[in-house]
Amino acid sequence: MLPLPRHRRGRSPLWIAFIATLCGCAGGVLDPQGPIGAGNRTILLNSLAVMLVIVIPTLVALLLFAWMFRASNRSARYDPEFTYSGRIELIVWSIPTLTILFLGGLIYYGSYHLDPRRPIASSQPPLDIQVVALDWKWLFLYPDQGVGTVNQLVIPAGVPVRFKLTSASVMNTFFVPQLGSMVYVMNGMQTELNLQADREGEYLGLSAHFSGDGFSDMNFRLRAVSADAFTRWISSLHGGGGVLNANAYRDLSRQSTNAPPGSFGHVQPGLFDAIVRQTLPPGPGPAETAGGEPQVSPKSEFKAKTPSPAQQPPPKVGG
Amino acid sequence: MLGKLDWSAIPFDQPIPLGAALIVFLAAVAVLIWVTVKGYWPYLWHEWITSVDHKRIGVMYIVLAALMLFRGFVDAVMMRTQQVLAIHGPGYLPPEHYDQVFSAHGTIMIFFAAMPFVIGLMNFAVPLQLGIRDVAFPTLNSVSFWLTATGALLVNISLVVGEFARTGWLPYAPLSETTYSPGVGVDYYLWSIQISGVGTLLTGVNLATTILKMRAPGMGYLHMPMFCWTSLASNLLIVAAFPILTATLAMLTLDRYLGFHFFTNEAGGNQMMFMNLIWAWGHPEVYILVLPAFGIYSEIFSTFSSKPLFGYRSMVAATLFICIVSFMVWLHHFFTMGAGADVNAAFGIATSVIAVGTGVKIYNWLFTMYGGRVRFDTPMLWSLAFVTTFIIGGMTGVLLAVPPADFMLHNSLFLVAHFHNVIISGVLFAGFAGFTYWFPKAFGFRLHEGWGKAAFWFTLAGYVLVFVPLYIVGLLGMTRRLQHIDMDLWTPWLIVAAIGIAVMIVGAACQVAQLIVSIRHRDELRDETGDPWDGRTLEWSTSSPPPFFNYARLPYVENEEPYWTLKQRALDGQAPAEDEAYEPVEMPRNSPTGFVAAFFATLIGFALIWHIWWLAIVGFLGAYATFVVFAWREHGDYEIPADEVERIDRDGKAAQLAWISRRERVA
Amino acid sequence: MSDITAGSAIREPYRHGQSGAHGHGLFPATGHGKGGPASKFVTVAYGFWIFLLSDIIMFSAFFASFAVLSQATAGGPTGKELFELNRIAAQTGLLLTSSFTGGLATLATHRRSIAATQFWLLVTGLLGAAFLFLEVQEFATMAHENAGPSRSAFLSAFFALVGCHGTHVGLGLLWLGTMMAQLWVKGFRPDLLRRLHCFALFWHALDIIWIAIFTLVYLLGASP
Amino acid sequence: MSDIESRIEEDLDRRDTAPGEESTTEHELAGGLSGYLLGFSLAILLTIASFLAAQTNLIYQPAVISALVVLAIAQMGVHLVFFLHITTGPDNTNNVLALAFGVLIVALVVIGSVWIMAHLNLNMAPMSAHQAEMMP
Ligand code: HEA
Ligand code: HEA
Ligand code: CUA
Ligand SMILES: [Cu+2]
Repeated sequence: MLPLPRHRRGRSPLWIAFIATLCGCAGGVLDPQGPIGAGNRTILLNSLAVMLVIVIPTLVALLLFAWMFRASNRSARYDPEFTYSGRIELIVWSIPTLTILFLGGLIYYGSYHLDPRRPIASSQPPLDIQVVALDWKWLFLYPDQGVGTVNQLVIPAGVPVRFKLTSASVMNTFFVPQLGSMVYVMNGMQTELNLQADREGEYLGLSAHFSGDGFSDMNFRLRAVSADAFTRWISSLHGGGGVLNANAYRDLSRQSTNAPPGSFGHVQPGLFDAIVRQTLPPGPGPAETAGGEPQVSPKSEFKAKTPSPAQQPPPKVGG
Repeated sequence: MLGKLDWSAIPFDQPIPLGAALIVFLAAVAVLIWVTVKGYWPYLWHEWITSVDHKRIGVMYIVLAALMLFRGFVDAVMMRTQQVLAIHGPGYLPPEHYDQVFSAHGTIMIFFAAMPFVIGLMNFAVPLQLGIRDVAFPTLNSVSFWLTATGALLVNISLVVGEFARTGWLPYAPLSETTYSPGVGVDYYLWSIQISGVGTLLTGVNLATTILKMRAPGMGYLHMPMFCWTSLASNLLIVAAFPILTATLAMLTLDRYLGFHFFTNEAGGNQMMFMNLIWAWGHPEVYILVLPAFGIYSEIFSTFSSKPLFGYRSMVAATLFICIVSFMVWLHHFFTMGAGADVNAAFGIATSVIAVGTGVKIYNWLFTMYGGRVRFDTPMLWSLAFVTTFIIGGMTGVLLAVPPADFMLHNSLFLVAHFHNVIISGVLFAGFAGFTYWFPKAFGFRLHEGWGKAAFWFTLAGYVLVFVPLYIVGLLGMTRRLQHIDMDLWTPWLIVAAIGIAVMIVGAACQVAQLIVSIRHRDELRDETGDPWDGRTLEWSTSSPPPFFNYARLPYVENEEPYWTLKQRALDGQAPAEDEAYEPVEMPRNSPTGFVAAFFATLIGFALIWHIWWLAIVGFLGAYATFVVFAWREHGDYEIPADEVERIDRDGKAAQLAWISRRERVA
Repeated sequence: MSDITAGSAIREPYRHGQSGAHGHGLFPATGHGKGGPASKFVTVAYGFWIFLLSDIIMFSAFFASFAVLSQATAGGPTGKELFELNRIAAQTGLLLTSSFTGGLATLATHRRSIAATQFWLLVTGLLGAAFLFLEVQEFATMAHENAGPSRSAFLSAFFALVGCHGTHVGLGLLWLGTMMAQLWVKGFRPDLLRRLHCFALFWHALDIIWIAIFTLVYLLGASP
Repeated sequence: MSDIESRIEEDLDRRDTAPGEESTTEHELAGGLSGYLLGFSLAILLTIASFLAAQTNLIYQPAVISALVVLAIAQMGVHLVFFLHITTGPDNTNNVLALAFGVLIVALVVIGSVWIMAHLNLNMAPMSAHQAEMMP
């Protein structure tokens, strides 16, 4: 469904580029395209390096000892009395402790500086986007622009984005691997996430938390575009039809799979808050879709990839 | 009359699950017919089903674990093949089946393969190592086993009648609430886990009491073999953690059955509380699994290095350290829920601290080999593979414990790779190692080394081939539980993983071959000595298989390696003390209580799943009656006269004593 | 550390015979020392003690849920509106007294007096039944006032927590009745003595849980 | 096992009391009828104190919770000592250790959950209507 994200190496240092090609992680979390992802990656690689410093010698010693003291090696000293050494015990407890002490610092500062709620420092004012996870698609609302999209997310590159997120049914996780941190979305609750794309490009976004049968298609495309292109895109949406009001939302919140990208030129103000505060009730689940009868056994009526017209978002596709 | 149950519950329109279920069903029927024709029922009933002998129960646990391992393995193969066949396509398992497959795989592997495997090994070996005759509560032990078997049975019934949960191995609310999962799948999950959970809890009580209160004379705490220490820690964790699981699942059950609102979207329910509680159990659970495994490895490292365990006291300390700290880290499973920096940092640090305790263990094993004479028999191979790969898995675990890193890797295949990396090397390999190690003790003959080594190498290779690619696709942003895949970036790695699973199949086949070949050639593989590995702890001092009372006289213990000491004395020319008079031995009677109680538990579970209320009541009455009958019985114990004890003991010991005196001559 | 060489002359390994299931070697059995397996009485009581602790941990999960959900009334009635402290005081009195009479039954058992034991067990059971009756009455009233467990998460947590305690009391009564019948038929057998002891532990432990319930749920819930 | 035997058994176990068993020295505070009576009266007193603390204005209202918690803990202690006979004697070590482990886990689960959930709720509560109006 998704085209391959274009691979951009940009200004990332050469060695990262090298590792990236080596194990093919271009496009993953080790190839971040924004400050949050970069911070996460640095912490990941730091921790890995620190641990490797003691893990590699441990592995070597392990195999070495096993080989050296193999029973067939008669030249090795047999010393069954060697069962305790205060000095070794000291080392054995202290080296991991010291490693963890350092790691603890990393964890502590990392947790504060990369807390998803922490605003990204920038000269640009942040763009607000509201995210609603539906069964099984993503609804994005641009409160200041008054537009909304389904399964596609367009943001201006270089501008921090402040997401407010919720779910209209079960738990999901909003995740754009190349931009960094993910966060849970839950009905009746509102989480917060700050991300930024440094460069223009097209990135994969997905739900990282299993949410039911349509989960595998709960992907979306995130396009980071220039500020101009973003403005143009918004106005192109304004021109288009689809209005998202409570009624349209109710249709949208029914279960459907593999929903194509769509958009709404006008979104009723306050929709997001109504969802969070449950004034708009949570998604109905399969009860309605399956004719109200509780299923006892899974039936094959699940039609992958052919949502009925009623369940599709309005077909207007912008940009 | 039959609640929700009718013909539509049986998936006639779906050939794959129905076919699979049919095969399993026919195989079961075939086995039953075979047993009947051969007239084995009386033997099975008297010697196994009603047995309260901890060794027999341990063996039955392991048989159950092996069967469920097979089932879980088939699920794993289905998942790995589905994911390569479903690249840009639907594959062969539609989502509603695929979702059941991974849920069943996780559930079965954790609750019905790994748990019974370690519990079985503890059951078999702990009383022997403690130098006693049975566990504290033998009949309760049988009840525990049969309740676990009931849980496993219910999960497998869901193959044919109805469906299994489609919510993952931990049924996160609100997906698992009636609104979003109206079928019986989650109910199957709830009742099978609840029933087997009672069994597990009782095992925990039983073994913890056994270890704390019933050791051979002289065996102070610091003379207990390492496996007993880790078993103690593990059982204390069971006692402390399983009630939380029981409570949490009870809340979900109330939501589903009686319209409560613990975790629903409506009426103020709080779904975060479900995750919080389930992980307050779930994290200790993984240490429940891995701690006994650490004990097994400790025994094996010491035995096969011909050296006492290095840093015994340090190991004990590390075990208790892990036991306590494992209760302070559960939030690391939901760093990404947004509890904020304070909470994340606190739990992140607490989590990584566990690495210290684990590291100490690793280093002590390492130094156990140092200065030893390392023999590479199969158990030792599993152990070496364990340490090397577990270090990697542990390291990726610590990476996940760093919240900012977890923000990118949570629920990714990197996580899946982490936990298979620790659980397969930590628990599964320990199971295989312990199985090979204690098999001769249980049956009196060894397993075939050649097939064992083949199984080892194929399994190890397959394991690396499956899970290294999963680390990589995880870093490439692939999440878990995907039924189909549209990213070309991931394709090559998924293909490698599929090759890996093929190699693993060969490994599993070798495992089965090993068992068959060994049984066929049992006479050549016979072990008369009771001590095939030159062991050090008490279990090797009795004959193989041990008499049902284990020890004619309880041994006197004065250090951690009583049997080694005994052998050394023999070498020094001190003959084993010639006997004081034998005394009569009192042993618990066999009892069908466990089996009958489990029968009623099965009725209760099935009835509640399908809302057949009258049957549930019948089940409860039956269970109550069973316990009353048990409480009423006149004699729980019977006495074996001294001369009978003497005869059995001398028969068993003859070969062994001959062997010891042969060693004496050689020395 | 192993002492392979140390103390070899002290004792040879197979010294202790053990007769019967009583578990006494030459040393008094101490379980936590080196004396060999503890007696069955100690083992059973200790096992039950561990089981009780696990039960208390189960309650702690319900308490945690209650603490978290106590504000989630979803517009429904609050504890302040629902709880009648007089009833709770009566229930507390009944349960406390039954704990005391349970203790008297234990003392009677020590004297091996069947009649006294039966009497005090009966009193204990009746007091427990009265407690349960008041609780069921409370539940029924609440359900009648549209304040049943499906009204709000707060009420779900309340009913589950208090109901779980009530279920324990109910099962305790069933157990008690069964044991009284057995005592009637069989007299003081060692296994029954052990079970009576376990029951006493169980009953007192339920009291401890009730203390937490009436403090945290009722008194705090009803205070402003 | 006969009656006498089981008494002997009780005797022999002197160094290792079963939980709930009365202290072997009958004159100790917690033993015998007087022990139960004392425990019972203490429990009643503490219960009355709890109800008074909650229902009257004797105690500064916001601090009532701490009074109640202290009284509850005290009463649990009374039950443990006088009814369950868990004391600090050397023969009771194992029982007390088990209890300590249990209490530790209970504390971790309850305090941990409440702490975590408080943070989660704080961070995620939907904006109140008032806050929403304040938004630009
Ligand atoms: C103890 C736990 C355990 C074990 C052992 C395994 C073993 C394996 N698991 Fe498991 N797995 C889980 C626990 C476990 N798993 C859990 C909890 C989940 C999450 C579920 C969820 O998403 O909710 C999961 C999910 C999971 C996934 C889903 C990933 C996703 O979400 O996309 C996959 C995919 O490949 C997988 C693969 C495997 C494989 C290939 C093995 C193999 O290593 C299996 C190897 C098995 C053998 C080699 C045994 C063969 C031997 C015999 C049959 C004979 C035995 C005989 C004698 C002893 C005599 N696992
Ligand atoms: C037997 C099972 C087992 C074991 C032993 C472990 C061990 C560890 N696990 Fe794992 N874990 C699981 C089973 C297990 N885990 C499962 C099943 C899940 C997922 C469930 C699900 O979501 O479905 C999971 C998930 C999981 C997560 C959640 C990730 C997420 O959901 O996003 C985290 C995060 O912190 C984690 C961390 C750890 C750590 C730090 C250890 C540590 O104990 C590891 C310690 C070991 C070492 C570190 C190696 C040896 C040490 C040295 C050589 C010393 C020197 C090293 C250092 C100082 C670093 N695990
Ligand atoms: Cu770079 Cu993997
Ligand atoms: Cu964990």
